[in-house]
Amino acid sequence: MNHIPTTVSVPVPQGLRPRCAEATCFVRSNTPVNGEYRLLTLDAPEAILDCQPGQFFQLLCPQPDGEHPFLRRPMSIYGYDKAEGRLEFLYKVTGAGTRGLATLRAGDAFNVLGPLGQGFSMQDDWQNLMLVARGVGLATLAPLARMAREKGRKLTAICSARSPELTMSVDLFESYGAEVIIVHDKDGSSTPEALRPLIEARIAKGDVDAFYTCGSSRLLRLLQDLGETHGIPGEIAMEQQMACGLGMCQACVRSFRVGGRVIQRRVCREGPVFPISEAM
Amino acid sequence: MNHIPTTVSVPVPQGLRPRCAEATCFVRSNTPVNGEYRLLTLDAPEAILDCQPGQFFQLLCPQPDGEHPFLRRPMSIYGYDKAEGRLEFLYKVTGAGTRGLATLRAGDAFNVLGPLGQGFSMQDDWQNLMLVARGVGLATLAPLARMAREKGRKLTAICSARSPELTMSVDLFESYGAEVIIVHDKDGSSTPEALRPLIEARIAKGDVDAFYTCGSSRLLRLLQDLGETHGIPGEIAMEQQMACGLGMCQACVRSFRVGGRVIQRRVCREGPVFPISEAM
Amino acid sequence: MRDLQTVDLSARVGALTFKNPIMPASGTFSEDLADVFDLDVLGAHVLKTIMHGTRTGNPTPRVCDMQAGMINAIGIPSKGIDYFRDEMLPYWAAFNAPLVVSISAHSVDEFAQLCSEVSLPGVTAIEANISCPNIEADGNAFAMRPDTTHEVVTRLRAATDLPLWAKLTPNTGEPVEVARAAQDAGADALVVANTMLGMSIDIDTRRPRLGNVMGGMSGPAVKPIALRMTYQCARACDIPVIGCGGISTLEDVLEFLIAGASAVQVGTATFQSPTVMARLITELEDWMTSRGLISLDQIINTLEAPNAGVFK
Amino acid sequence: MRDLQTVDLSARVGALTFKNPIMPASGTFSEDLADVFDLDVLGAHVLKTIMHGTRTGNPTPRVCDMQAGMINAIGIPSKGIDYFRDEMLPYWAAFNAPLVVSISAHSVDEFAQLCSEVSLPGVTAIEANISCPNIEADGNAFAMRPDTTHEVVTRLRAATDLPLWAKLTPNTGEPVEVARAAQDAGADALVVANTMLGMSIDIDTRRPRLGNVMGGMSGPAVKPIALRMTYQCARACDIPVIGCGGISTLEDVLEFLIAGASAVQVGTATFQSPTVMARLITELEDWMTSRGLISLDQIINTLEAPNAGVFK
Ligand SMILES: Cc1cc2nc3c(=O)[nH]c(=O)nc-3n(C[C@H](O)[C@H](O)[C@H](O)COP(=O)(O)OP(=O)(O)OC[C@H]3O[C@@H](n4cnc5c(N)ncnc54)[C@H](O)[C@@H]3O)c2cc1C
Ligand SMILES: Cc1cc2nc3c(=O)[nH]c(=O)nc-3n(C[C@H](O)[C@H](O)[C@H](O)COP(=O)(O)OP(=O)(O)OC[C@H]3O[C@@H](n4cnc5c(N)ncnc54)[C@H](O)[C@@H]3O)c2cc1C
Ligand SMILES: Cc1cc2nc3c(=O)[nH]c(=O)nc-3n(C[C@H](O)[C@H](O)[C@H](O)COP(=O)(O)O)c2cc1C
Ligand SMILES: Cc1cc2nc3c(=O)[nH]c(=O)nc-3n(C[C@H](O)[C@H](O)[C@H](O)COP(=O)(O)O)c2cc1C
Ligand code: FES
Ligand code: FES
Repeated sequence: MNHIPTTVSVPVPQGLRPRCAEATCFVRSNTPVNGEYRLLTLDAPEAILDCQPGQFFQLLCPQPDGEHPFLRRPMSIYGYDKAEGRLEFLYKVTGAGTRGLATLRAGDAFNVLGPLGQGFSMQDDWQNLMLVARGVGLATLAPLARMAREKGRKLTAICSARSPELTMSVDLFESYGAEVIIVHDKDGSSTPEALRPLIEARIAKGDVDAFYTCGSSRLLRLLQDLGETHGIPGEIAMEQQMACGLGMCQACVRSFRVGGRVIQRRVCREGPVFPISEAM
Repeated sequence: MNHIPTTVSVPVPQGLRPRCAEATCFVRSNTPVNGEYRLLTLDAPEAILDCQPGQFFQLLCPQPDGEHPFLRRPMSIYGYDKAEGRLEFLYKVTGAGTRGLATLRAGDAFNVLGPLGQGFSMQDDWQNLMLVARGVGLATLAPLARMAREKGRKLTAICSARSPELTMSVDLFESYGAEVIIVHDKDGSSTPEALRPLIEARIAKGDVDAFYTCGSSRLLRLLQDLGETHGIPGEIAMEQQMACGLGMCQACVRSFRVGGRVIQRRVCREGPVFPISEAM
Repeated sequence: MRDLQTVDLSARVGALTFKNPIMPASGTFSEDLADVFDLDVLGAHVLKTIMHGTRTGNPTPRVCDMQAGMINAIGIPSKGIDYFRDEMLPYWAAFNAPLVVSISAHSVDEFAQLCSEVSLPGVTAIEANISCPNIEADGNAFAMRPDTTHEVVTRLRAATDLPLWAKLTPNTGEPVEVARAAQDAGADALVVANTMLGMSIDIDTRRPRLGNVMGGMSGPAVKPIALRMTYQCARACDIPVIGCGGISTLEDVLEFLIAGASAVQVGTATFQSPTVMARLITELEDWMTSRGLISLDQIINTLEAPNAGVFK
Repeated sequence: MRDLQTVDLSARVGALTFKNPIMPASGTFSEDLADVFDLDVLGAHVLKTIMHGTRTGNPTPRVCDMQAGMINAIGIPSKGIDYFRDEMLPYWAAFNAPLVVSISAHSVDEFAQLCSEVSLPGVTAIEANISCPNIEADGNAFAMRPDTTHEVVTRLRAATDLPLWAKLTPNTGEPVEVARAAQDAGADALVVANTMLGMSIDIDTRRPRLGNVMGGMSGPAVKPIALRMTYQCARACDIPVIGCGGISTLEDVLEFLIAGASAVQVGTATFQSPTVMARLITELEDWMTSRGLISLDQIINTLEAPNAGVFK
């Protein structure tokens, strides 16, 4: 693991309560969720727990045997609770960094940087929300469930997975009063072609004021199309390789279509949440 | 820590029982001995326990916080017991590698390479042995005590330290029947000037057939001088920065005076034990 | 007596004096870091290289990991000179820390013109990035050769009255000759050095890990290269050298100062720990205090090198 | 069908065929390793560079640590040509694995003479170390420039009928031009590459960590440099390239093969784990088996590089 002392306090501009900070957390638990996913629960200091759904942290991953992740790894906030001092990440083990995360054991110290980026908005006239998520995208969208409940919005969550056993977070969505629709690849219910009539039926009932999604470009295109046809706005959380996570290095740009022009924006700073209509 | 799988078995030349091998050991304990020294006790496989006093291992040190030892670190064998599967090192914490060693906790896996180099010899006519050691040199000379007892030799150990509290291994020497003489800096008894008459008195009594020493160049010069004057042979264990520890890289050479010429020898291969008369 | 004296961290780089020797490396610093600590603690502010017109930069992925470092092929996305003058300069001019503006261009003419255009009130020095390996194919930049270095620095020198720093590349085989050429052409200081050209492949997809195939290595892995060049350049030149490459700890800072650097730039380390520069300033002060040192002069260029004579 | 085929690890390097692509790097291998594993499992044996006369090598300390690598200034201690012919050659000739003899010299004449003298029965190929950064001050070696490379390789070519490999340096700013010069002068293969010049300082003593002040970096930290050069040279030349630099894992071996290497040399990794080369051979075979690959041709030079066109 890399050596980042966090005890030295550094001067912070007058009046600025750091919007984000490096902090040492301690692992409460780090448990498998299903085949490929794990849930990491941390004891985190208050200072970093003013989070918004859709924001992320940059995690300094321990080095697994024989591998040497160097850059921090971006992870969406899966859960957070300031009163309880709790911070959660749901992650899929895919490479060196996430293999390193999987080695964390209860009691280990762990350095995180955040919260970072712009979270989801929930505009006042977005009363009926529809969320369409797949795979690790659920980690990013899950905190919307609590936010919707707190703001008294109605939430429908379409959870997509390879097979029914692999859906995640269904209980979490339901515990916040969301209606959950499970679709999967085995019976073909997760294809854009199958989803379209399902969503259109809801739209027809006036049940959809806004979409939220994450990741999959097939879902993005479907929702862009439906959104344009029916005049429904929405937000998408996007991913890109990152170095700094703060906006300094310009590693994480993606292209967006804005007012007829293609422009580049930093996923870590202007995002990771963007209007569905502008995403490419 | 670096990733060195030791489970893959590699082809070994027909009939060659490896003289040295990489092996994963497990830490039994790793405890402070006095101020600066620690004793590391390992559970070690039989295959690496055909050791000779004076030989060493190359230790793959864990990375302490914020430091990155890369090369293995050479350490003399302080104790070994094939029947018990035990291997011991006595080390002084001086830099990144030894700070890494200090982080080892009971139960940790730990990769070592050895035994390496040429150990001490104890020729048949060396019946009365005198050992002069200081500081970490004691770690290297300590196993001579058992060897002397096993071979029925008489051993006098002059243990030198900054102050009487800092002498080490006295019990160990005494448990093998050695006579221990403690000298130290506080009362000036450890200077070459003070040691010379002490040793000469023993020589006069016919009590010294051979010297053993280690490290200090002041002691080396004293023993070279006494050895030459009185025709007493002896051996010294030497140190040098190493990379491979096996004889391949030629990092660890030192100069020796042999038959009027100055030649270079590899400490890891031709040594670390050399005739006192040839050392420079 | 010693107790009465306080540590003076100030660093002289030619005619300029900075309150301490720690500054960011170009491309690894922006106003966004002000969210993390008070940027006025820094010795200076060094901005991402700007070019004259607007540019997009390289295709993504733009960064990847390596053992003990990273490789980047950001390129130089730039919003151009107007944006710099109208938006960026006013923001940075509000700080007390002096502003160093990094510039680059594809041709000598464009470089000189940009240099004169950025020589504005509020700018303390100009860093000429004559070494970015991503601008031209295979890392070929002005700073690869003494002749091209001399030519471009001569023109830049004529284009500005501000202190002019030339940032060198470790990709050249002639670092000392290039450093001397920059000095002879009138550079006030050398920044040593930029990134080392490297590459990484994803064995599963068999694709390069960077959209641009090759990119510049930075971080601890390249530190010994930058330190060696700092030592070579400091010995070969009379103008000050600013060390840059893999600096992340106090020991690293001290290595570069001992080798002859007058100040240092910190890049990649900020990505691992955004507060690192602020910490290094505190740690340097504490270290000097604990050793009774009161001035950087007691550290800079103090290598004890008995055999150093065999090197140029 | 596939089940009936077995993996063929054999590696072609010009006219030579090795039973697998794994061989040691010069200077990191000797008969001493025979204590650890059966050296006949290796694709070839590559010896420490020898020079004509006897030489002591550099002052100690000759090695030091760095993050993810090491720096060495061993120099070329050599027992000379007679010792090689009388003592070493008989020992190595007894193995089945082919013998590659590395040679070096300070002048073209001496180099050519040594080359002809080592062209003995039992020697399979000659590796010309025209790149060792410790021989001449500041890393200047023949392989720093295309003209000096061309000159020395031409003379070596004339001095031997054995396959001739030229070992390049990463310290040059013109790796592709140097590679082409070696090819044009008649080299049969390129070894890419030797160590990168670096430096390290002990801040407590303020002394260089190496007796020679500077030394050559090797190990994982330099891997992206060697990989980049391997890719550049393999694209620019028709003769085979042998990758070398920081290789310690199967992934590293595959990266170099995908980038265009026909075989690889493993150096520093053997210091961390003396059995690593034997393991890599087994792991490569297992990996190919698990993916249904039967020949290295299915791996070598298979980089998918859509943007590669922009690079030389
Ligand atoms: C804003 C944001 C939020 C994310 N939230 C989550 C989450 O909640 N749960 C989760 O499992 N994953 C999430 N990801 C993806 C996660 O960052 C990657 O899976 C992770 O970085 C992979 O690292 P690795 O070392 O295990 O894999 P490797 O493939 O070895 O990574 C190599 C490099 O590529 C980068 N990289 C690889 N995949 C991605 C990716 N999809 N996005 C960005 N960089 C990538 C890594 O950071 C690393 O630098 C998120 C990504 C972003 C940008
Ligand atoms: C054959 C042999 C046996 C040894 N036995 C012991 C022992 O039993 N107990 C003990 O405490 N020490 C012993 N030493 C010394 C021990 O190897 C060093 O103290 C240790 O390598 C320091 O590593 P470090 O990273 O903590 O220190 P650092 O000073 O950070 O080491 C930097 C580099 O220098 C090398 N180095 C530093 N000091 C020495 C030294 N004295 N000899 C050789 N290399 C050195 C290190 O291996 C490393 O490569 C022995 C050395 C040798 C050669
Ligand atoms: C993401 C990134 C972007 C960079 N952009 C620039 C740049 O625009 N101009 C420049 O001169 N150097 C640039 N550099 C090089 C750094 O300024 C510095 O010279 C190099 O990274 C070595 O220092 P480090 O190891 O401390 O990062 C960049 C480096 C990184 C990592
Ligand atoms: C200790 C040491 C000695 C070396 N001696 C030689 C040498 O004599 N001749 C040579 O061509 N290369 C020599 N090299 C360079 C290696 O052959 C190799 O090119 C370099 O170390 C990069 O590979 P690696 O990272 O796998 O070690 C030496 C390297 C080391 C570490
Ligand atoms: S990751 Fe650095 S700008 Fe987004
Ligand atoms: S350490 Fe390599 S030869 Fe001794």
